[in-house]
Amino acid sequence: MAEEFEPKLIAFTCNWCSYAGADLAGVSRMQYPPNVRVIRLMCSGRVDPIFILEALKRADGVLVTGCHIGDCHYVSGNLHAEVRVKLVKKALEMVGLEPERLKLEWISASEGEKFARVIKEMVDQLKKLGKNPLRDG
Amino acid sequence: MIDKPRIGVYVCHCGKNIAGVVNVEDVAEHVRNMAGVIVAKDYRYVCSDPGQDMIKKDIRDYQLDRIVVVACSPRLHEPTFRRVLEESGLNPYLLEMVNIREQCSWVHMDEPDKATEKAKDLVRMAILRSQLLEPLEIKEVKVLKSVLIVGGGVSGISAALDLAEMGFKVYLVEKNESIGGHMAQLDKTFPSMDCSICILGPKMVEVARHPKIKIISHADIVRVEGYVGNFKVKIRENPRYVISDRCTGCGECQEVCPIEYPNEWDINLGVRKAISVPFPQAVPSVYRINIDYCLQCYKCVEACGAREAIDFGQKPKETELNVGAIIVAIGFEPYEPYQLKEYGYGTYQNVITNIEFERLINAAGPTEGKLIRVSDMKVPHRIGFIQCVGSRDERIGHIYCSRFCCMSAIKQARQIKEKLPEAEVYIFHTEPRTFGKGFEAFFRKTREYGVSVVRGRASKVLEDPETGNLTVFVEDLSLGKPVEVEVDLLILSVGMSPPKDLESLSRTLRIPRDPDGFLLEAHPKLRPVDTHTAGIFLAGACQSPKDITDSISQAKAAAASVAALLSRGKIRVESMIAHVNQDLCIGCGLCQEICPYQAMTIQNKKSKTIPALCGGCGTCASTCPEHAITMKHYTNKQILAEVVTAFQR
Amino acid sequence: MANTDIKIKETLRSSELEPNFAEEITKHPGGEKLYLCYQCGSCAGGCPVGKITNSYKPRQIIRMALLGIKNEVLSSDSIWLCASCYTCQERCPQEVEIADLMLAIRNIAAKEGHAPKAFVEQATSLIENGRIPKITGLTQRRRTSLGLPELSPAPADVVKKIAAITGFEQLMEKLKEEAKK
Amino acid sequence: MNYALFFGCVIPTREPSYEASLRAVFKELGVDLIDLDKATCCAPIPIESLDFKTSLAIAAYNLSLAEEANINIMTICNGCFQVLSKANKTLKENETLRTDINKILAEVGREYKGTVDVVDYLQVLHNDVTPERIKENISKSLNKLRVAAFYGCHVLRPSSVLNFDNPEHPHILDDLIELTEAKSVQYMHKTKCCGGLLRGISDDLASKLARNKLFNISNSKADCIVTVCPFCFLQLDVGQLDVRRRFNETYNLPVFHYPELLGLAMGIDPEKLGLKTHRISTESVLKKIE
Repeated sequence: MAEEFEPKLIAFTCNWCSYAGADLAGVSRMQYPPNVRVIRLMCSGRVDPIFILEALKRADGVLVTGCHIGDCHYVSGNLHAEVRVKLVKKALEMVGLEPERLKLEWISASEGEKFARVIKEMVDQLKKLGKNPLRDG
Repeated sequence: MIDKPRIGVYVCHCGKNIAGVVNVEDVAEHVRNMAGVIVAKDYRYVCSDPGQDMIKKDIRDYQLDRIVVVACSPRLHEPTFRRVLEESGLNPYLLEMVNIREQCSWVHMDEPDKATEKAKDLVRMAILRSQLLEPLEIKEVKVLKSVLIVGGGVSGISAALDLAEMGFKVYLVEKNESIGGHMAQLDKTFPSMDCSICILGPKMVEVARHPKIKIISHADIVRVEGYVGNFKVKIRENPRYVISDRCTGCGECQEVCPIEYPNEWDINLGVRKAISVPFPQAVPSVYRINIDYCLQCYKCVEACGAREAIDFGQKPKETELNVGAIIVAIGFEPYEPYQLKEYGYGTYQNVITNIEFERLINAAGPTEGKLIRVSDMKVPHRIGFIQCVGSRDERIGHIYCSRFCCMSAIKQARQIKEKLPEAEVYIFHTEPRTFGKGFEAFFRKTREYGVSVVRGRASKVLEDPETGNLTVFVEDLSLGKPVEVEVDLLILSVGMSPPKDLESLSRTLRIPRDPDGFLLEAHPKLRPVDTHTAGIFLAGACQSPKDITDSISQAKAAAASVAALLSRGKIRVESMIAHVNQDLCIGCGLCQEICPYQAMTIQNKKSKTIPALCGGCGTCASTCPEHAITMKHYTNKQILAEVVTAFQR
Repeated sequence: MANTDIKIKETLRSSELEPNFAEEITKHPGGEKLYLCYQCGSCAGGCPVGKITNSYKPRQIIRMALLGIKNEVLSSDSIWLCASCYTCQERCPQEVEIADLMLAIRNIAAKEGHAPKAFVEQATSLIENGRIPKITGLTQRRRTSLGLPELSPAPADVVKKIAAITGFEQLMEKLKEEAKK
Repeated sequence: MNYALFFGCVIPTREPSYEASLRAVFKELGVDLIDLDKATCCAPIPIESLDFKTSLAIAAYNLSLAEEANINIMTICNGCFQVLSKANKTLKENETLRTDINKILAEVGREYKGTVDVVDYLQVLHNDVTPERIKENISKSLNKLRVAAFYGCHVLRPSSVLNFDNPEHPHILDDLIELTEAKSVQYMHKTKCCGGLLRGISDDLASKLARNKLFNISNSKADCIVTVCPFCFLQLDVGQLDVRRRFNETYNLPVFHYPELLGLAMGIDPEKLGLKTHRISTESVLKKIE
């Protein structure tokens, strides 16, 4: 029998909220699937569409996380992230890729549980979607 | 510049925390032969002194110029290891940390093999990134030797006095008319049984008289800008309709004022005049007209006479303060137990809260210290306390222990026994928490008075509509029996809630809140008074429920932290800032438009960064249509190096 | 009911306890939050049944479940004395679903062959008639006298089929056998 | 305004006066009630006590009938209200259980989708028909009457599932009673259990609980009791005979289903409301309101 498909997930986190949320998930020993590689940025506003597109050449899904709206450490970076992710999603649809492969979530420093849940849910969803056809290797 | 980076990789066991799950030897082995890696070691505790010395020695012995520490969260130890690099003569930004504790060993405990594989990926990503790291310029700016303290309760007062004594200029901003906070409302404090206002009052006066402290009361924080050492804060003083500088606090206006309204400070049992101060010891001793109740009969204007302190035309006044640091000390709000329908607060007249009790038993309170119940003004002889009201209760989202209510009830029970020795007093508790210095002895003394301490959380309270008496239904856990206790007066020992305006203040200050809704400290153990925003500190119950002793301890700690920061005179500012490549910039101004710090200016049709203002978010870099902006330490190349390596095997 | 108290040994030894019992309960819908109980007694303090009998003490049943006193709890009549009024569940500060938790314990007890006759009879009637009470001549006469139509039988076949799939029918057979012993 | 009427099994078999009065009252108020022909018993707590899954599947079956008709379910029995509401919430929120239960339902040719809500008829009267409209239909003042409102457990608790009223200090039934101008009296332990579910398990305890309720209500000088649940009704009506036998206490407190009281205020003939079927004579009340 073939081995179960293990999706590859790249997550961009901001330093202040969502990376701290991931730390809290760790401190609280919340278990989630090891399919994710986290890339720490200072702000979700730093996420350039190029990063997402490059990530989608190598992974099955991309998760962008940041502070909740209104809570951004840099005031408004997450608002720009939101606009960009929406645009990239549209572009993905146009090239025929499932938009669900890209997800945006707001995770605060106190939401360790949410971080773990979001990773788990996304990995589950990627398992259903299967391998990203654009992915090399 | 050295052509090829020479990298040292250090994989930490963190005792068993990492090594218990991740095969650390395997991780080190995996990267040992990667291009640029000169040494790769695993070590029990890399953050320990010997661990740090090992890195320093390797930097010397192998001329390393990039260090990759594979250990815990950079949010914990990045400063530690940056210092190691600096002490070895390397630029601190040539460090890269990999977090395989919070992101591998602790979250994939049941999958050690996969955790190890993930750790290897993360380390390879970091090594690739580290090759592209560049030294950043370390810049220092002068810091302002002034401090803003938000909140004039006992925490704010303590911090203000300490800092003023050390010579710093202090602005103490208070939302209410007077400083003093909840402590000013209390009758006596535990475990010393001091008269609360008698020990706080002199401190309040000292604050008012101190040449280095400026009290700005009846005021709100509107906006906070800038950064550590150089904050700009906009304050709005709400109108009192009395000119502070002219009011002498004589009270002649109050005597002639015909209007009375319920005094919230006296739990609405007492009254105050439309022009008045909330309590006699109020600081500043400046009167206020409550315009909602004022008839505008102008009797007060007449009484004030030549002093001309009354000004009905007063408008909100905005001022800007420049301070080097901020201490947030806005305290708590007592939990309002309306939601716990089983106890009937708000429905049954003789069910009151512990805070209300403090005013009832206080000689300066609305009953002049005579303990009576509201329904019939009679002296109660059977009194009960229900504990954990609004604490340790998942239903209302308060999962925390409020830490003061057990001792408060034990103290109040004793006060009742001192006034009414014949009274029957019951405390219904989940489990008594008397952990502080002198608390257990105090509890023992209260038991000696004959207070009946019943282990069991009250399930229900019913009122007899005829008598106004209350029956408490509770299981006596020690007997395993349901018990019904009839009392004349019932006190709910309510816990602490985060203040309602904490949410908006946390946004203004950009400090996150914890899951309970209080402000989040930088580290629960190591940095309990710091926040993740440099230059902003916490004191008192706004960080988590605390009694007076703990609040003052934390206030003094916050004051010391502020002093340590500001007394240096200079401070390092953010080195991770945006840089505009002038050759590529087309001067479109998009970056200027989106920058939340006004850190971008257009000069000669080209954009430029103002380094002191740049916050370092990097949003401009990903917005620039010409890719002309480089976000230092988070460049496209550096980030893409990680993306490319993430799953490359 | 003759013997309603949960009889436990004078001294409890860990070797004689069944720590898996608590876990078994938490796997059952309604029992998930068992471990969160911090034994404050809010449940027992307001329990209307506990007030009139020594034989039902919800907090102590939870304590026994947590400690692993399995057989004594499951074979007791005490667990069937909960009137399912949900007062305890309303007031539990840890949101332990106590009334539902009692149902979970009863489900486990039933699988082990313990259940009161009255419930088994009601269940049997439900399987056979699609309703618990039976339609009698008196029922129909009273209905027609009030201008109501006669009551037609409920679709018992549906209930029977469901009961067969879930094993409920077999469970009732087993419980009836146990009762005979 | 229309609802799928879910009677359960106790009301049509043992308390037809409840059904008759409810139909009469709702007709006057202009609410269409659609009968669910293929409904079974809701599978209440005795069934849930023995096997959770069977109870859930039967409840889901009944919910699917209303889904097919595409209208919300209105219950008139506390037991049905609680069981169906709880099942609806569980199945809406728990995907695993929903899949499980739907596998069972497929065998009887049905599917649960989670598209309808369960409401109690008091909610319909209070929120949809509205007190104003009920008042317009009232022709006879019951202002001489002192009434003890008896909610029962399973409209109130668990409030996180039922979301009906303040679970410790409810008022909806009191409000509805006072529309008739009768006085709704306060009494001790108003929201406490009648003990109905202990019938057959321990008749002694069941009777003690009923007696406590009767004792507290009689202390409030009420002329009668108004219930919303058929089990509470049995406990207090027939149950008074049991209390007399066991404790030698006679209360003679007439018990009404709420639609019977409302029916009287709307001028409906007491015969038609079926008051004669009660075990405790309602004559004293009928005299008082003449």
